[in-house]
Amino acid sequence: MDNGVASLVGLVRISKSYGGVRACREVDLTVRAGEVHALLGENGAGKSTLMRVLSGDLTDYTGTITVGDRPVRFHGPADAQRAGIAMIHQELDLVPGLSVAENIFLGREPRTRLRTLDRRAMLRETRTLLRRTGIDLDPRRQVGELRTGEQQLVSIAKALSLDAKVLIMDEPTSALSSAEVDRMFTVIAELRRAGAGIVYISHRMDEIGRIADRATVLRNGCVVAEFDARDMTADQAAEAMIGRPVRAMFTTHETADTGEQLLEVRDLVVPRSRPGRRDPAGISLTVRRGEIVGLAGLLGSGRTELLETLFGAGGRRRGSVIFKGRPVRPRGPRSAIRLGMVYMPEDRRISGLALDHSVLANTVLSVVDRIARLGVVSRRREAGAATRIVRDLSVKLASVRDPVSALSGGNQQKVVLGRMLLTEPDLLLLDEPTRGVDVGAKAEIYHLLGQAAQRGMGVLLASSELAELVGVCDRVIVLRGGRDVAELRTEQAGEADLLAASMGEVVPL
Amino acid sequence: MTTDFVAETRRASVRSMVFRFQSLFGLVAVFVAAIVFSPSRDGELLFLTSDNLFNVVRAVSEIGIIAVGMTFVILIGGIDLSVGAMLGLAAVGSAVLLVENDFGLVPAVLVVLAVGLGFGLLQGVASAVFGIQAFIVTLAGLQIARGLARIWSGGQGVAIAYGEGPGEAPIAFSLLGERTFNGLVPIPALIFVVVAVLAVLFLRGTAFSRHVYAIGGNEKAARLSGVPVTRVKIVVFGICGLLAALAGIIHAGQLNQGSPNDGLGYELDAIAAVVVGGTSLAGGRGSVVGTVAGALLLGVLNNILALNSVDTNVQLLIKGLVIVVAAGLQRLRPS
Amino acid sequence: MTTDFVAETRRASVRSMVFRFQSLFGLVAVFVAAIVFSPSRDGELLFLTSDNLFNVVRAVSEIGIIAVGMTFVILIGGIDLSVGAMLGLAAVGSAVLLVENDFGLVPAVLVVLAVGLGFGLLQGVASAVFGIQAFIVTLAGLQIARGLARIWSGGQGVAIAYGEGPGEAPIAFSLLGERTFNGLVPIPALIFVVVAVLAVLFLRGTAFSRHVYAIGGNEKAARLSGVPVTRVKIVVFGICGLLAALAGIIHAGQLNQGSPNDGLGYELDAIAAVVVGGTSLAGGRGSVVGTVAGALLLGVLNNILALNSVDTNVQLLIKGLVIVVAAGLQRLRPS
Amino acid sequence: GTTSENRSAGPATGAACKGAGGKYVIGMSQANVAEPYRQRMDDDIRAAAKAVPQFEVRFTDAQQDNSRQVADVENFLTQQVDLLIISPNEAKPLTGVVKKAFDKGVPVIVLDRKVEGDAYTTWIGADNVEIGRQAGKYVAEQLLPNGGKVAEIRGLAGSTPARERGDGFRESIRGRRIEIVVSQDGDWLREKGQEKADAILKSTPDIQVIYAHNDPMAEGAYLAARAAGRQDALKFIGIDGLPIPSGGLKAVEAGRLSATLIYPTAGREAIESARRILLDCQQVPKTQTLQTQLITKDNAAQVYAKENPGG
Ligand SMILES: Nc1ncnc2c1ncn2[C@@H]1O[C@H](COP(=O)(O)OP(=O)(O)OP(=O)(O)O)[C@@H](O)[C@H]1O
Ligand SMILES: Nc1ncnc2c1ncn2[C@@H]1O[C@H](COP(=O)(O)OP(=O)(O)OP(=O)(O)O)[C@@H](O)[C@H]1O
Ligand SMILES: [Mg+2]
Ligand SMILES: [Mg+2]
Repeated sequence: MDNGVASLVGLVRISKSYGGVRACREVDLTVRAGEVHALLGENGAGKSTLMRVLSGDLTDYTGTITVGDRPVRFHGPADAQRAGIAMIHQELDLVPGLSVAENIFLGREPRTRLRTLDRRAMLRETRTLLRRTGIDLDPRRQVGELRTGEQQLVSIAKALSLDAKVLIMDEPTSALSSAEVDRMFTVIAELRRAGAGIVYISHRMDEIGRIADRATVLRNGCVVAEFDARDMTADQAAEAMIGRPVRAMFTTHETADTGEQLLEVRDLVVPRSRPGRRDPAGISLTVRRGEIVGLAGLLGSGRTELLETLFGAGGRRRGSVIFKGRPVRPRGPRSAIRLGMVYMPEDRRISGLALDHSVLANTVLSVVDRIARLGVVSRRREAGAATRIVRDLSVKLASVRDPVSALSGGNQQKVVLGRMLLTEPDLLLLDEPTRGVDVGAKAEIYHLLGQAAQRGMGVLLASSELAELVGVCDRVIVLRGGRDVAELRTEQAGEADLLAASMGEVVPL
Repeated sequence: MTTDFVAETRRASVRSMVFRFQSLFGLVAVFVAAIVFSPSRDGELLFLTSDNLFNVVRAVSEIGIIAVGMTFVILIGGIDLSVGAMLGLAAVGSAVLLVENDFGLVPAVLVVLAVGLGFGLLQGVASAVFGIQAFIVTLAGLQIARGLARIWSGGQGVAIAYGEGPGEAPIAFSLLGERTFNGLVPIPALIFVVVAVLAVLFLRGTAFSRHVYAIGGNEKAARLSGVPVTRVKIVVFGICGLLAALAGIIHAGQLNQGSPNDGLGYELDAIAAVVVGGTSLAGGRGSVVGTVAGALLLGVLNNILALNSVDTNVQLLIKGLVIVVAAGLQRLRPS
Repeated sequence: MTTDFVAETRRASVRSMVFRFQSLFGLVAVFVAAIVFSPSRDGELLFLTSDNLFNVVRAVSEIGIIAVGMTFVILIGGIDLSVGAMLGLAAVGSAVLLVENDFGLVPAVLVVLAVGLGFGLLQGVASAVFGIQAFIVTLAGLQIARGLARIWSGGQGVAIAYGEGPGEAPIAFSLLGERTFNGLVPIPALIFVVVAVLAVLFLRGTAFSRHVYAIGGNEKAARLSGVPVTRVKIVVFGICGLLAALAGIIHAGQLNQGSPNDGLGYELDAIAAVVVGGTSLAGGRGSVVGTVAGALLLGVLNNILALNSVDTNVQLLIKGLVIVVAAGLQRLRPS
Repeated sequence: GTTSENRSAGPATGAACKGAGGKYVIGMSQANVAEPYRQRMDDDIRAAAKAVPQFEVRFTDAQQDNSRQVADVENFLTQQVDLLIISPNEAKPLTGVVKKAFDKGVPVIVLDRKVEGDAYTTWIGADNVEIGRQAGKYVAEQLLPNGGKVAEIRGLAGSTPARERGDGFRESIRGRRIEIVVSQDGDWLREKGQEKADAILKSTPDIQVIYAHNDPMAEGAYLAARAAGRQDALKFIGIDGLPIPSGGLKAVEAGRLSATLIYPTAGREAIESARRILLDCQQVPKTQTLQTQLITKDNAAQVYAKENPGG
């Protein structure tokens, strides 16, 4: 143990395979008290798998886990929690029908002397916890009513409540915008000071530099590099992850100021339908062919709602939408797709994919009726289309007949993108398209978006990652409380301006 | 911002109150309809006579008790088709043990309850441990329980005679067919109310109940949170079997006989009560209060149709439509 | 990398072959057991006589046809409890139209099929448009169809006499009870095979079928991907109703009568066939081939138990256990 | 035909009788209408009551469920019917509620299945053991005078009539070199009769007669035999002889069944008794046993016409 800092847990020669796929091969890793240990790697490198082993979720592995210096074997998450190891899972695992408080204390509910549920204690402790994490939420709200980002915050609060010695955070910020991320980092700093060890997984490279002490890089299930995170550059890390120098993250495509007007939204209003929701109220924007337009905003600022509404998947609306020169009012996703728009939802598991269906079935879903002649689908053409798009997007898989659930998160995301591109749309409506996508794949996706724009498509891209908005978009529209409060050209404005506008500071347009 | 938030929260909680008691709306509506359509005699509304009201509760008590157990199973996203057959098995068991094997009242009841519990637990194991779909496990369970009931009874209804002698059941058992509190409240109705109240308290106030809801809402999340998913599921099926057996004992006591054909089709009635009461078959959402309301709603409906001597076939149509409409109303709750 | 990829693909496809035909394993096992336990006469295994084998297929043909429709409904994550009652309604309809209303063969069949289709579509609308759970919609549908059948028939079975005169059905209709190909193949079995083959082809090779699977796999994703979810669901319920009506026509033709009580409990048999055939009640996973195998498995089981004159009660136990085991085997498929 | 019996009809009768000037509501609690026999019973009651303008009959259907039938009777009591007709699903479970009605002064006419004790006004029905006996006698004397092999397709396992029809049959073929070589449960259903006969014809092809506990199962067996091309070599007999188009009388007339035995519904007799109790203020016998009748091709058409006057 260098630096004399005690190792809290150690992983020794851990291997784990799924059927024929070896996800982790003889991985060694230690987590020390008071450090943030970043775990890096491209999609499918085995990060989540490794951590699921450590947190007792996966039990059929080979190798040894040590806690303190004693070897242990966990038989379930509860075992690991007892040993002081808690994990925030990449895919949000909360129970939608239970309240925030009930979710946080699920599995270890406080009880009264009569062995009944102590609701009062639960609410009290939840309030304290939420205050500590700086989340403004009623603990009695049902989690199912919360937005993705809020749910992520609840997961974080839940993990914190375990008072774990080792806290594993698997992409905890993927749905958070910078303001919430900042707040979370404050909490992490506190934990570190209190002597906890934190494993931090993220594909947002800027975050690693900000909080990590050490970094381990996985590739194809093996440890390929270890860094002192404080003097590691993003490029170094990225190169270690994908095994070759990264292409430039943001390739500038030719800005098409002159492109023909593709989408024009005037005074879009979506009447309030649900409690606690900020709905678009009077938004106006335009997208030209060949243009990538960003949507920035804080959690719940209405980006998702705006995209859903344009796509016909939201509630009823007022105001005018002119698409390809004609006023349109899609009755639903199907008619929107016919018109030439496609939409990528922000939560691929809930709204994007049939997880146990094959990659093939998922990719061609939007175009099967076009592939079909007289309603009959040619299997060859179907497989051809899927294989082509999967190759174009470099999706990492063994066979297109594998279930999507066997792919890593980033690759799952690409499957959704592939499905959209197969419809040959004019307008892409993207909601957090690189959520959970690794740097390499991100660069590829940006490149693909650039190509799409070049070919004359328009892109409306909502994102919480400011670097992405600044890097990829020509213009960024900032939403706050369901209104468009600013429009910035990325040639002139930077991340700081976007953040300021999102937070409500006046930015000269 | 803050006041907005408070106002919104308040508004949300008013609405959630409304939704919370929505399962009672249907009941109230049907109750009012029953009063409106009640035939009267000597200026008295027949529906509202205390005798009739208690008859209604008595008539739903067996289905109601089963439906309470079914609520648990449905909350974890399962289903139990074996309850009707289990009722038959328990009715036969009570009769055979009391009459042919000369068991005492308490031992007989305990053995029968244990059979129901054990049968339910076994189904739970098949479903939770071996991962076979509950629908199919309990469909098979239905057949097996019926087969056992036939074999145990020799295929015939076993009549229960009361007395002290051999081959006679203790007179106390016949109380199940009686009324208490000045001959007003039927004992089965009383048992139903007790079971329902206990279940409501249990489902509100225990950690176990949170686990039940969590499993139905997101089983994986429940497992990751350290909920003993397998054990909870097994116990839930056990509870359902136990309550079905209790209903079977009451059935035997009320009818002075246990027949292997008792409880035919009760599973669908119980499920209807649960769903009309607003519990989602997808699991994770619902309540025992709703189920009780659902059972009473269906009971009141049956009663008022009968009191008006509506043609049996037309009754089928009306009941079908009311079930759909009631379930449709439930759907208005936020999802 | 490339060879690796090829090898892996090959390995994957061998495994998927195994899993693909897994639904047939249970059938093969039961078939072998049937041969082993078959009583013999004059050195000939009774079970294997062509006559008996065709009887088995004939006996499962109605349930089989219904189960094919049920497969569609279950694939979208729904369920249809009304099929047995629909069969009764269709049987009554055929008989009444042919005998009492003197309809010709073709008009009568078309009207009955239209009734089944329409009833199914209505249930589809209630479930897909109004979002009421399919279980409850079709539970109500069951009651309504039974009520209608009883009203239409006047409560009694309507006997079908054949001839040219008024009040007599065209003789062609009685062909449904006959055999073809040298008196070897029962017509209902033939119809079942045709329906099954069409359904298999349909479910393998059409865009519609992709939509069906997608809805069962993840309805929300399907909707966002441009699948016309509501329409597909309605059509699927329509298909199920149509096939139940077809089974009802065959039922009437085979038994020369349409009775409002026909098809009682068939829904559970059909669901059992589907699930034993490896289709998941959660939707999105399964096949018609599996369903046909499941129906035949249950048919062979019934047949061999009857050939051996096994006691009815013991039959219940055996069938229950076989269903559980068969469903357990299905579960081995990768999830 | 009715054989009557003695004994007083209980205390209830007098109180209920308001004479011919009154209006009467009669509750008819049927065990289930899924069986054609019981549906016909309801129809007979309906038809007979039409001829008595003072009567209004209300029907319920307990769907084979004892509990439901108890509730049905309770509802009739709530409605304060003037007379109760009940065809019980099973004896013991309905005894209590029938007694309750009787004790309240409501005259009770029990049809077909009995209830226990004597807290009812009159029972009208036929004797299933006797019917089974007659079926056996017919087989022994007419169909298989030199002995032979019989297959039996039984009613629902555990039901009283199934047991009695089986017992009576066995009683009268005893010592006649007639053997029941196979016996299967057909649950009273036509399709079950067919399915079971399919298997029977396979496993014991040398049978000569199929005795089914009711006509629908006998018809099912006939269909199975016809499918196997053996309908002429075998004889089929059933029970019930319902005078409806899908009933046994027509089947015998058409030659599908060799014989059936009438199991009278007692519907007409029930209304007749109700008339005597309510309108004429008379006593009725405590027990009215109805006679069965053997139906063969010779008398089938004639009996059918008699039971359905005017069509
Ligand atoms: N349930 C599963 N069944 C089969 N294979 C799986 C399963 N989960 C993961 N894998 C495979 O294991 C490998 C490692 O996946 P893992 O989820 O650990 O990657 P990751 O590093 O977390 O990726 P990401 O950054 O996309 O989250 C991948 O090849 C993936 O396809
Ligand atoms: N109170 C609510 N109840 C249910 N769903 C909600 C509620 N509020 C928002 N949503 C859903 O959550 C999603 C995101 O909401 P919204 O558009 O307001 O946020 P956003 O700006 O996209 O923020 P983020 O995606 O970062 O959470 C949308 O799909 C919306 O329908
Ligand atoms: Mg991961
Ligand atoms: Mg969003």
